[in-house]
Amino acid sequence: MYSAKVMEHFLHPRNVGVIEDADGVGEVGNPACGDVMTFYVKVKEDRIAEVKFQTFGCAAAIAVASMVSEMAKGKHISEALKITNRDVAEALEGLPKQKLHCSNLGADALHKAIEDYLARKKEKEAGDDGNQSSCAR
Amino acid sequence: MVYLDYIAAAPVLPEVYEAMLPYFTEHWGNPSSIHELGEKAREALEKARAQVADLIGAAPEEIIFTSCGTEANNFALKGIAWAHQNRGKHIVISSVEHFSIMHCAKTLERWGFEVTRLPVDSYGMVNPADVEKALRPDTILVSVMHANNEVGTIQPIAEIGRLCRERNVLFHTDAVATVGLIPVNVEELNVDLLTLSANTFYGPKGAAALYLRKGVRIQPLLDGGIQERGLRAGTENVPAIVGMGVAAAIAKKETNSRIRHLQALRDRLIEELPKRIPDTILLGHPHQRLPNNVSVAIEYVEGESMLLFMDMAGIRISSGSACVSRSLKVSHVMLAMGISAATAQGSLVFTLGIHNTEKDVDRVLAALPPVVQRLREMSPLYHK
Amino acid sequence: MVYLDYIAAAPVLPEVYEAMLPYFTEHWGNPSSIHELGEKAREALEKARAQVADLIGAAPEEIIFTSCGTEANNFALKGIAWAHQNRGKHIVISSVEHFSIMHCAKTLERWGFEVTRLPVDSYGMVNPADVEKALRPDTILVSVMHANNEVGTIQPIAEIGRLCRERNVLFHTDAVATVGLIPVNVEELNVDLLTLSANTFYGPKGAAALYLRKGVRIQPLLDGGIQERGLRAGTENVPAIVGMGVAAAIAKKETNSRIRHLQALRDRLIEELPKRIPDTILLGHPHQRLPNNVSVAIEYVEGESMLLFMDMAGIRISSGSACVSRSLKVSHVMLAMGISAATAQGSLVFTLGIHNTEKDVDRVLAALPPVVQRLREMSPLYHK
Ligand SMILES: Cc1ncc(COP(=O)(O)O)c(C=O)c1O
Ligand SMILES: Cc1ncc(COP(=O)(O)O)c(C=O)c1O
Ligand code: FES
Ligand code: FES
Repeated sequence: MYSAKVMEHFLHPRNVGVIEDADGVGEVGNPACGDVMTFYVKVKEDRIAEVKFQTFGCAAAIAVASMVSEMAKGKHISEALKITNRDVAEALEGLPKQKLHCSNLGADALHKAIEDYLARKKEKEAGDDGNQSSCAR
Repeated sequence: MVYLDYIAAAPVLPEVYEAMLPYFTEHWGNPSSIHELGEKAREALEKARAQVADLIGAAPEEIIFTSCGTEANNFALKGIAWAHQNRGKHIVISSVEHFSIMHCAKTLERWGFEVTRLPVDSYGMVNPADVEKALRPDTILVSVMHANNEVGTIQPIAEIGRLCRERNVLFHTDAVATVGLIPVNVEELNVDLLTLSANTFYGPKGAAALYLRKGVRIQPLLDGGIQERGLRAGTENVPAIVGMGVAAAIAKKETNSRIRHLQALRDRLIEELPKRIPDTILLGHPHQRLPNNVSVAIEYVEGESMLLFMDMAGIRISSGSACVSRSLKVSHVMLAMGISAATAQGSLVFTLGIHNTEKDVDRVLAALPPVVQRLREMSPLYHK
Repeated sequence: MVYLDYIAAAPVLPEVYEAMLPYFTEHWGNPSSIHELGEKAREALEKARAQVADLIGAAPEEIIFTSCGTEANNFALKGIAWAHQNRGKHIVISSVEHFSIMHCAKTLERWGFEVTRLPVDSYGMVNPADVEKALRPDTILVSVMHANNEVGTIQPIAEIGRLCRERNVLFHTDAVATVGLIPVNVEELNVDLLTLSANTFYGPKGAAALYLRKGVRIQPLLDGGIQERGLRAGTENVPAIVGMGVAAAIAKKETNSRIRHLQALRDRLIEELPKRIPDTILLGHPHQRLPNNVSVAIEYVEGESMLLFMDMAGIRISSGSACVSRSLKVSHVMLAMGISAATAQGSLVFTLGIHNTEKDVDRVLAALPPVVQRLREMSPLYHK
C-alpha cells in the first residue's frame, strides 16, 4: 500500500516532539476524524532553525509530518510557506489515493505554525511600536 | 507469523483442501449436465448441501449456495423486499450491521422502502423491546446480525425471532460471524433466513449460503438458469461448495473443543491487555461475545499505525479505525455504541483461530505495549 | 472418456491449478486487510485484473470480478437499468440470449422497463438493421451476445456497437462463449460492457468478470464493502481470480493455435455427421461460428435419449444448453431460429476443447449412428 519512502519515515520519523519555547505553533485536524497534527517551529532570521511535530494519525500522517519537517528545516519561511501538499506526496514517492488528504495535514500544520510565528511577530512589532509611540507621547 | 485476523480470512483445513482438488481437474463437470460427469458434480453438490444444512439444523432444500456472505445478504434483503412489497414496504435492521446489510438497506430506501435502524447499548446489543416498538403493520422483514464482526457481541436472536414470528414478520440474521464458530440452530433461533459463509469455519472463499425456511417466498437476485431451484442462477462453484460441505461437517464435530481453545486465549488477551497498556477499553459485551473476538480501543493512538507496527513485528491484526476504512469514516458500529470518534480511532480487533497458541498471545502481549508507548509519545493528545 | 461438453464445464489448466493452490493454504489473506498477508492477496488480485484486461484489450480498472457469468449479466442489465432509468426505460436484447440475460429482461419488465427482443435469421443471426429499427429515444441499453452457446453463431457485434454508439445508447455483449476462445477486443467491438467467464478458457468455476468502459455509470448488484471500487462488494474469491488471470494470460498466447486445432476437429464432425446420419441438420451459421461448436438437429429422435446412450459409451455431450435441459422446454434459441419444436427435440451440441483429438471425433462418428438408428427404429415419426 505504501511506498518504501513512506514506510521508512513512518518507522523512523524525524523531528518528533515538542519545542517548549516555540516561536510558532500550528495545529490542524480533529481527533474525531482521526488526525491531529501539531507543528512547532523556531525561527532565526526568518529561517526555520528548528522544527518538531506531534501527530495522532495513520502511517501516512506520521510519514507526511516527518517529511514536511525535513523539507522545512533550514528553509526561509517564505520558501517553507510554498511547500505544497503535492511536493510532500512527491517527496514520499506517492501516497495511496485515499491517503492524499494526510499530505494536506502536514503542509497545513507547518504553514499554520509559520503564520502563528508571523502573527506573533507582528503583534510584537505592533506592541513595540505601541510602546515606542506611547513613549514618544 | 502470528495471525489474529481470522474474521477477515482463514486458510482452509487440510481435509477441505484435499476434498476440493479433484473438482478442478478430474470431476470438473457442470452439475446441470445430464451425463456422468455432470451427475458426479451434482452428487457432490447435494452432499455439500446436506452437510451445510446439518450444521445449522436445516433441511438440505432450505440451503441456497451463493458466492459470498455479501451476496447472501443482498439476496435476503432485496429478494424479500421485492417478493413481499405488496404486503408492505417497511424493513427493520440494527445500527451495527455489516456493510452488506447497511448499504442494501440504503438502496432499498432509494427504491421507496422505509428502513428503521435499531439502536444498540454501549455493548453493541440490540434490545428486543426496541424491535417490538419498531414493528408496524407494514413491516415485512427484520434483519439483525447474529454476532458483530468488529466487537464480537452476540445478539438475542432467538428472542427477536420469537417477536417477529408472533407478528408474522419475516426475520433474517446475518450469521457470517457465528455459523461454524458457535452452535447455531435455525429452529432455536426462530429465523426465516440466515446468511453463513464458509471461510468462517475454514472453508474456502467463494462459498457461502442463504438458509431460506421452507415456504418463504423470495425473488432471485441472480436471474437465469434453474440452478438452486431457480433461486440463484449461475454455474455452481463446485470445488468451493464441496470444500464448504467438508468444512461444515468438521465444524459440527469440533465446535465445542474449538470454543474451549479459543476462549482461553481470548480471555487471556482481554485480561492482560488493559493491565499492560493503560487506558485500554474492552469493546463489546463482556460475556455475550464471540469466543474468538478481542476488540479494544487504545486511547490517544490511531489504529492503522499500531497495525502496521505490529505487522512489522510479524503480527497480523485489524482495526476499525477510520484511517483503515478506505472511506475514512470511523466504524459505524462503535459510533452506534456511543464510543467517541477519537476513542474509536484507537480500535484494534483480534480474531483468533484454531491455529493460534498461547505463544501467539504472548507475542502480542510483548509486542503491543512498546508500539503503543512509542505512538503515544508522538501523540498530541497524550499527556502522561 | 470422450468429453465434448466444454461449454458446460472444463477442467482447469495445470498452470492454473498450480497457481491457485497456494492461495488456499499459504497466501490466504483478505485483499482488504492492510497487513502483509492482505497485501499479498491484493497484489495477486491486481495482477489477475491486469491479465484479464489484457486478454480483451481493456484497462485493468475496467474489469470488475464477479462469481459467474450469470452474475456479470445480471449486474450489467440491472445495474445499467437502475443507474440510467431517468434517461429512459427501454432495453433491447436479442431473442437468442442466454437465460441469464433473458430472465433478467423479464424481471426488468416486471419493474416497469420495456424490452424489445430482436429477431434472428435461420442461422440465429441478428440483423444490425433490426437493432437500428429497435432503437428509440428512451433506449438506454442494448445487449446482444457475442456468440451463442447452443448453436455457435457469432453475431455482428462491432456493427451493432457502432450503431449504438452513434445513437448514444450503451451496448453490452455477453461474451461468455467467446472470450478466451477467439480474439476479443473491446475497442474493436465497440462495446461499453462485456461479460466473460474464466471456465471458457480453462480457468476455474467461481471466477468471471464484467468489463465496464471507463466513465460508464452503473449501480451495484451487490451492495456492501468497497471491494471492486465499490461496484461489487464481497470478499474476493482470490484463488479463483488468480486462476482466471493465469488462464487469461495463457489463452492470449495460445488463441491462434487453439483455434486451428479446434476448427479442424469441428469441421470434420460437421462434414461427417450428416454423411453418416441422414436427416441431420447443422444448426447455426456455417462460417460465422465458434471454432469449437458443432450443433445439429437429428430428425425423428430426442436429444436426451441420444445423450444417455452416448454417455453409456463414455461420450459426454449436451443437448440444448446445460441449464435449460432440466426445465424440459425446447430451446428458445432454436425456436427463434424458426426450427420446429419437433426438430429441435433432436438437438445435440458438441463443444470441443483443447484436450480433444482426432480419435475423439472418430469415436463420436462411430458411436452415434447406431444410437440414432436404434432410437429411430423406436420412433413413430420415423419412416424409412
Ligand atoms: C453465453 C452464456 N452466457 C452466460 C452464461 C452463464 O454463465 P454461468 O453459468 O457461469 O453463470 C453461460 C453459461 O454457459 C453462457 O453460455
Ligand atoms: C458479519 C458479516 N457479514 C457479512 C460479511 C460479508 O462477507 P463476504 O465479504 O464474504 O461477502 C462479513 C465479512 O466479513 C461479516 O463479517
Ligand atoms: S490520518 Fe486518517 S487517513 Fe491519515
Ligand atoms: S418425453 Fe419425457 S421429458 Fe420429454
